[in-house]
Amino acid sequence: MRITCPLCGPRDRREFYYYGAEDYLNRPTEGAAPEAWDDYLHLRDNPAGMTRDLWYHEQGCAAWLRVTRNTVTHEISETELVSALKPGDLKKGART
Amino acid sequence: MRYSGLKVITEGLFGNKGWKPAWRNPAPKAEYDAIIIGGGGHGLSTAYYLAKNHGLTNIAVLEKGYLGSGNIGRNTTIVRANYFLPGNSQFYSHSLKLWEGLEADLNYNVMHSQRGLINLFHSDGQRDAFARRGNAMINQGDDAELLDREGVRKHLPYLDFEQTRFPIYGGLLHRRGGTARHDAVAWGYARGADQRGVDLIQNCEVTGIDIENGVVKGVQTTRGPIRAKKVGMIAAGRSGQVAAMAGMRLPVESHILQAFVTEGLKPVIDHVISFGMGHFYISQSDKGGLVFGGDLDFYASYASRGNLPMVEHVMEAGMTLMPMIGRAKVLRSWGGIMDMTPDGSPIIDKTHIEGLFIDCGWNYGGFKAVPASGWCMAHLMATGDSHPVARRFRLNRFATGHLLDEEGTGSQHNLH
Amino acid sequence: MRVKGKGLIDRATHIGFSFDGRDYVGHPGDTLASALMANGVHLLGRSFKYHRPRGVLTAGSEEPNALVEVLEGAQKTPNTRATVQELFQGLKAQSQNRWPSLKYDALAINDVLSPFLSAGFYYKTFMWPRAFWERLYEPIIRRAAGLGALSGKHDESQYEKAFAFCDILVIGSGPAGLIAALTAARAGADVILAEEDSRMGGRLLADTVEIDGKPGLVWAEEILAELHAMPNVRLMTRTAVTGAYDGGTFGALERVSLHVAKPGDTPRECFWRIVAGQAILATGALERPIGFPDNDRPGILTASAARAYLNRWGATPGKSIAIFANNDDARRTADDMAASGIKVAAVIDARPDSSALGDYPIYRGAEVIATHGRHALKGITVQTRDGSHDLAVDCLAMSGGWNPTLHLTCHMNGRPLWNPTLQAFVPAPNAVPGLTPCGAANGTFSTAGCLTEGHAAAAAALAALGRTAPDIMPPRTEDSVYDVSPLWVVPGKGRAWLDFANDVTAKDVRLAAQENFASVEHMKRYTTQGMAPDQGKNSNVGALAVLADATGRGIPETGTTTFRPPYVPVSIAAMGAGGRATGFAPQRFTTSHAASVERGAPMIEAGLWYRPSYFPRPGEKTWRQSCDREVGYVRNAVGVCDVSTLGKIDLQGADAGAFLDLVYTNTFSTLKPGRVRYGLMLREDGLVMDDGTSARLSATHFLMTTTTAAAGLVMRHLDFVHQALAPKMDVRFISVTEQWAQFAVAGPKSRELLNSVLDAPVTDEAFPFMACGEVMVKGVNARLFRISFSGEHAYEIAVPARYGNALFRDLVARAETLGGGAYGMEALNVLRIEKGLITHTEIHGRTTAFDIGAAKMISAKKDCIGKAAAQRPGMIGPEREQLVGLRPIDHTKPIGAGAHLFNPDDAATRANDQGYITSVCWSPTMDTYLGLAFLKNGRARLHDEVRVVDHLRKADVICVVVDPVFFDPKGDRARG
Amino acid sequence: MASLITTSAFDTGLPVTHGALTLAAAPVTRITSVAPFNGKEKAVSAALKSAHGLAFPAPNRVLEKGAARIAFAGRGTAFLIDADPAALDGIAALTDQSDGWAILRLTGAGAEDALARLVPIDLRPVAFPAGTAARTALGHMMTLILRVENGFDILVMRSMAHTATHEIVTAMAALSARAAHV
Repeated sequence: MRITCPLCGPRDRREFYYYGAEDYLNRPTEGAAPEAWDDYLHLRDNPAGMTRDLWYHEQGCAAWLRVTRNTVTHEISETELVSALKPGDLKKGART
Repeated sequence: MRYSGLKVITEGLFGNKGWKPAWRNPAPKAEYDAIIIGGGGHGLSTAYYLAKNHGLTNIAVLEKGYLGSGNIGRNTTIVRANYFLPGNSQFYSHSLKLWEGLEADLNYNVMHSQRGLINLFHSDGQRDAFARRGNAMINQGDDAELLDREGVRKHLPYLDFEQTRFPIYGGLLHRRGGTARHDAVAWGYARGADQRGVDLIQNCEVTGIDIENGVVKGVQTTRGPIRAKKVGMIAAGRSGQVAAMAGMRLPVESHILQAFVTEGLKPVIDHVISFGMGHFYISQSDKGGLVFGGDLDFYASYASRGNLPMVEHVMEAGMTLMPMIGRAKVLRSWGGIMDMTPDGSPIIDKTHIEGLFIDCGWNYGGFKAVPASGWCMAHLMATGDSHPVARRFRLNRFATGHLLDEEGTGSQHNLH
Repeated sequence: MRVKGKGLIDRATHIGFSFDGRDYVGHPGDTLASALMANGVHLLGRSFKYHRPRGVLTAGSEEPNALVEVLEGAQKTPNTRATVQELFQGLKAQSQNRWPSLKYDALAINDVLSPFLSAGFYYKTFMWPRAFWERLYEPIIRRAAGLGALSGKHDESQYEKAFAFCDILVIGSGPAGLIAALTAARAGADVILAEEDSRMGGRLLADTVEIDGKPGLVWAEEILAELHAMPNVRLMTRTAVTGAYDGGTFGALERVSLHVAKPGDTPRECFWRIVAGQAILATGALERPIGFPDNDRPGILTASAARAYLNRWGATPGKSIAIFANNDDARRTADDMAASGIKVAAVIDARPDSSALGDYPIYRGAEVIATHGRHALKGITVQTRDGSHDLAVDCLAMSGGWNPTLHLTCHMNGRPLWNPTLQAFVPAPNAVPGLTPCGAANGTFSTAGCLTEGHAAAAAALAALGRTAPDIMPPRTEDSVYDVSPLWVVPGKGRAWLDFANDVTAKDVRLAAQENFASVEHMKRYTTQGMAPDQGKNSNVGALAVLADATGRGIPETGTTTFRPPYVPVSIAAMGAGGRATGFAPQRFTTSHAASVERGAPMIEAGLWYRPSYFPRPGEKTWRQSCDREVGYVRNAVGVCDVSTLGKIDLQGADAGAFLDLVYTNTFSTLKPGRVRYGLMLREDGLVMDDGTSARLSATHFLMTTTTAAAGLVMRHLDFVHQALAPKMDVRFISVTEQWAQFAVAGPKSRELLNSVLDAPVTDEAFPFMACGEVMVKGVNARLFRISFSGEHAYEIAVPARYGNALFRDLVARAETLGGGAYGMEALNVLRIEKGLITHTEIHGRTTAFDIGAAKMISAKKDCIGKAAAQRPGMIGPEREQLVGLRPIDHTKPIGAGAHLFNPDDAATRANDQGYITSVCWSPTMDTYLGLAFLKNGRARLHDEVRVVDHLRKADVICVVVDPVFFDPKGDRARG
Repeated sequence: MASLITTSAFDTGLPVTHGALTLAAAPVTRITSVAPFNGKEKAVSAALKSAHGLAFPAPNRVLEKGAARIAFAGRGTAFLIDADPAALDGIAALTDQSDGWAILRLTGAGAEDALARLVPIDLRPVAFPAGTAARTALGHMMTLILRVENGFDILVMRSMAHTATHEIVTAMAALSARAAHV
């Protein structure tokens, strides 16, 4: 599997660390209801098909990436720098 | 038809013409008392114990492919009861006891073999952690022995004790740990359930779950609608899709776990060996193949296949631990879909929908749990109450913080 | 026997080798199989289950029968295909899975007992009495099973792995592969041509085909010469592409020196990871056997193999040959044999309208219904419309048609498609993105078709890469139509083998269907068909056809099992190259490593690092004596310890303080420059991630320390928090763990020692507890931190790593003059336990701030990572196990980490479990054993007694629950 | 006042030669990581230009002027090599890394083939020409690789200098032995 880092270019999967679904970008604000934290930390759509998830170019440039990817075929259609995402790019919620 | 050595001989004398089908191919009925979604190990054992323990025989197992086509048919076959957190200990202990009587119960040789499992450790700190585990196992009534380096050498003289990257300090020996023939477990339960009247319906995919006013009414399938008052979702790696039909989001992410088998070899490894430092475990099957595996590929996937970085990591771990396997050749690799939870422990619980139950989240430890999972899920579906040994496997424990995290790696699904 | 003038072997050179202890001679170019055949050796192995005598079936890596052990000692390699192993001087090979000898094998008795050993028989028996399974039945089964044997010795040969990159990977070098490689190369693409065989050419090496009026091989050599001269082409022989993976990545196994007598430092094998923009599958096809009674005797082989042995190696498969086929290969084989002077006793063509025509007996619409001979074929019985005829032959070549070698197209879950004309599966379109099958691998079996498709595949691959294919005139060559009529198993009595390697017969497959193992996957698993070393390459389609017949379904409805990587078996050593011994993970050394080793310190692994366990002195017999002495240094004089392995992260920027407030539970933005603060870090799930001190070097500059174990994890976490949760914060951070060598100088004389090396001495007033600042050590810029992990007056001093070695030696030497010296991990551990300081032994991933008594460290005034989740009901409260200290009532009674806690009168069972011990030590300072433990509701149980039970080490001790800070609870010594 | 002596990150025994390839310690004395603060990227580039004739490098680039080099070293970070970073004070986070990284120099025809045993990116001149740098892996280690004349500079963490040297030398030796058979 190869992932195209927006900075470094196409690289072997072995350079990357996988975290999980993009839900981790939608951190609830302080004081949010416990259900919001359950959603954030635990509950997942876990789709068989297109998903967006978070990878870290650990043995590369140390950028966190959001990867649009098919969990059935492993086809990767987009990679973006997490730091460059605008609030409107996020699935839901906001961040500080 | 009862199986026995005598039967094998008499059938052999008459051309093996008399063997009957191991199970029927029934057409789905319009209604059952209970439906199990998923004809894997856990679904089949649930059906078996619903029939055997609770007398519920008007039930169907709906399988979208063939029986045992999920992880029960592709795993490294390890059976053990070496957990240390209360909640896990009693459950896996119960499961191991069921394994020990499984052949007699099912009249099917699942080749459960208590070859002994050795978990290696490589530092004083790891030894202490394994001591905690071993003591917990004995507190539970199971067996454990702490081996020092020489003790390990006595059992596993072929390990590289001199040059390996993480020197072997010792190991935790679990003599009652071992392996079983994975497919046979599915077939044994399937045959047992079928004999008790359970309808095993293959090539029947559930496409919808019918719910009215918070109460389950039945399912839609590729072979038509089927009504039922109780429905159990036991779909392992596919649990997310099944639960979504009921509008549920689960604390589960599905991941690939690869495993490997070599060409057949004369007996060389007698135990099950687990090398935690290298995320590597190995045993030798009765056919002679070395069966081994490692960690997840680590990315969410339903592809049932993995990639090379983890393949190489597993092989490298094998080479640092036991370079005598270098000339063994890998014949086949495969990947299973693991339903990973945020604490690495499973879920056997009711849902917020009346009559709808769920059994999932087996991470990559589901094989050894097959008997107790079925036993406890059957208990839950039949009585409405959690079985005492599965009481902590609650769906809401992540929300409440009552975690069962044996690895201590936290809420990241792929780290368990 | 060799045929004069035939073959691609160098007859002038003789190579001596042995098989089962007997010496033979072959030639360069030979495989073990071809050389043995030329020497008249036809019995090469025994089958897996029934121990039937077997010879070669094929001439390639798909060989199911001729598996042997080669080499000796630690090099011994079981299950080697004699059909692949190249001959070299002194090669020693022996047969396997037989006892006492290949000819007389005791377990051949299984063949007689076969009625009782039918498919799946073992699931139905061996159940009584229960204890006999492990003690009797299973050991017997295990001994009988398996094929070859490993040596049991460490494999210390050289292996390697490598990466390669190209525009176009061409897999296979037959006509289709060669023309594809040429097309791609002439277009300027970067090309790798990978060939499993030792020589390029594919079937052109084995078949008599003319291309452009030349012998096929001459045509191939011309193309290879051109490719060889091009800088953009890499030709890789002996390289089998083993797997197709995501993103155009392919695995490939190169046999680098398995054909060499004395490889020296040369790797035996290399496992390649080839990344290709596009790939072309030109792997050809594999010929199918036909199922008929006793079709497995030595001397029965595929027709294509018979031609290969004859044409490529000049070896005669027999003196009198019969050919049994359902396609035109019968004629081709008969013609080649007859032309070489081998007697063609019969061509038995199952097709009534066969076109076979030649100067030999031809039986049309006929079938072989029996074979004779045990260790070698002696004759066959042929059923024709006129009745049955016995023929005396010593070789039978069979062809049941061809299966495209499409395995790689299945590796990404592609399902092949049934082609009824070919009676074979062909690759599904786009089964692997970027992989284009062509030629025989795509079901195109004529040479002309292969050339046309090979060119077209290259053109398509080039187009996908934005390049244009050059025009290449398609060479003139044979363009016959492939005519095959289905024949899977000849009906009748007797056992017809489908899977030779696993001894699966047509009867077994029918029995599976009878018992309702009717799904193809059930049949496979029940009979073990397709699970042998050839992975069903020779048997899958035949078995599927028998199952389809038995269940009344068509072949496409019956389905197919999946081919998974690797295409050919790959040694663990090759894929695990570099992992052996210390190669498995990098070794990290501190700057004081050499000095510690010189002092005799046992170096122990701490993650990837090595750290000194203790520094033995003459006369000390146990580690405890050394440890106690080193603890004494720190408590009474001064000790020196390398703490460089702790993670150090340099944070700068206007928002650095605010950023630390977000990642730590407590507040850092209020910390004054020149001061240090202890910080607790949570994971977002509320459990403790790590702890450590952070120093404020200036208003906008912090230095964070992490534990050794968590350094990488914390860095990743900080990157996530910054990039994902707080991207606008103006903070930059980078690891400086390796930049600074850092030493703890601890003990009442620590200031005295330090001032002896500092250019300007420090005072307690200017440098109080938890101060930090820059100092000079002998003209070198250094950083000084007044922090303590021992509870003593202590400092940590950091210098650029190049000075670490010198400073460590200097500090230790000076400490020794003050009655102190170096201390290692054991003493460090005792010192921290005496003070109740935690490490990852306590914060093991299941511990909350509440558990360690640090709930108040979670600031109420601000948000932080993990704050919300830490408030969940299950994370706090009396049900949780809390950190306490334990002292045995009898201070000499050792307690062990990992022991569990119970109320004194309770039985040691899970239901009564009250907690467990994490860390223990003998405290020389307090003259007692001490333990840190987690005890249910522990903080409310100080002064209670608990029973400490360690079943594993047979200890049962009563302890008193105390505060975890055993020594100097007020902390006066560190502050003083 | 006695001064502290310095110790190399490498074992003794370098340089090592196998066939056409030589592995040596690179003659580098100073490395500073440069990470421009928010909004200061242009200012940093301008300061580098006036001080050293360099600029802040784009990803995968290394710039060179005289003895000074500046290489992409990760997201928002560059390594300034053998040059004084003083001109960047206040506009970038500057961190001395001179002792944190050990630098090996591999030179000679076929250097790419040796690194192909360890590095998962294409280092052949066609893909990795002069002026190119990459943060990637060397075996299981993090590395920064810079193209230099006739070879590569390979930066590894100081503590892993021994492993890095050993692994590269092993690859060199295997290549050289292979030449005898292939």
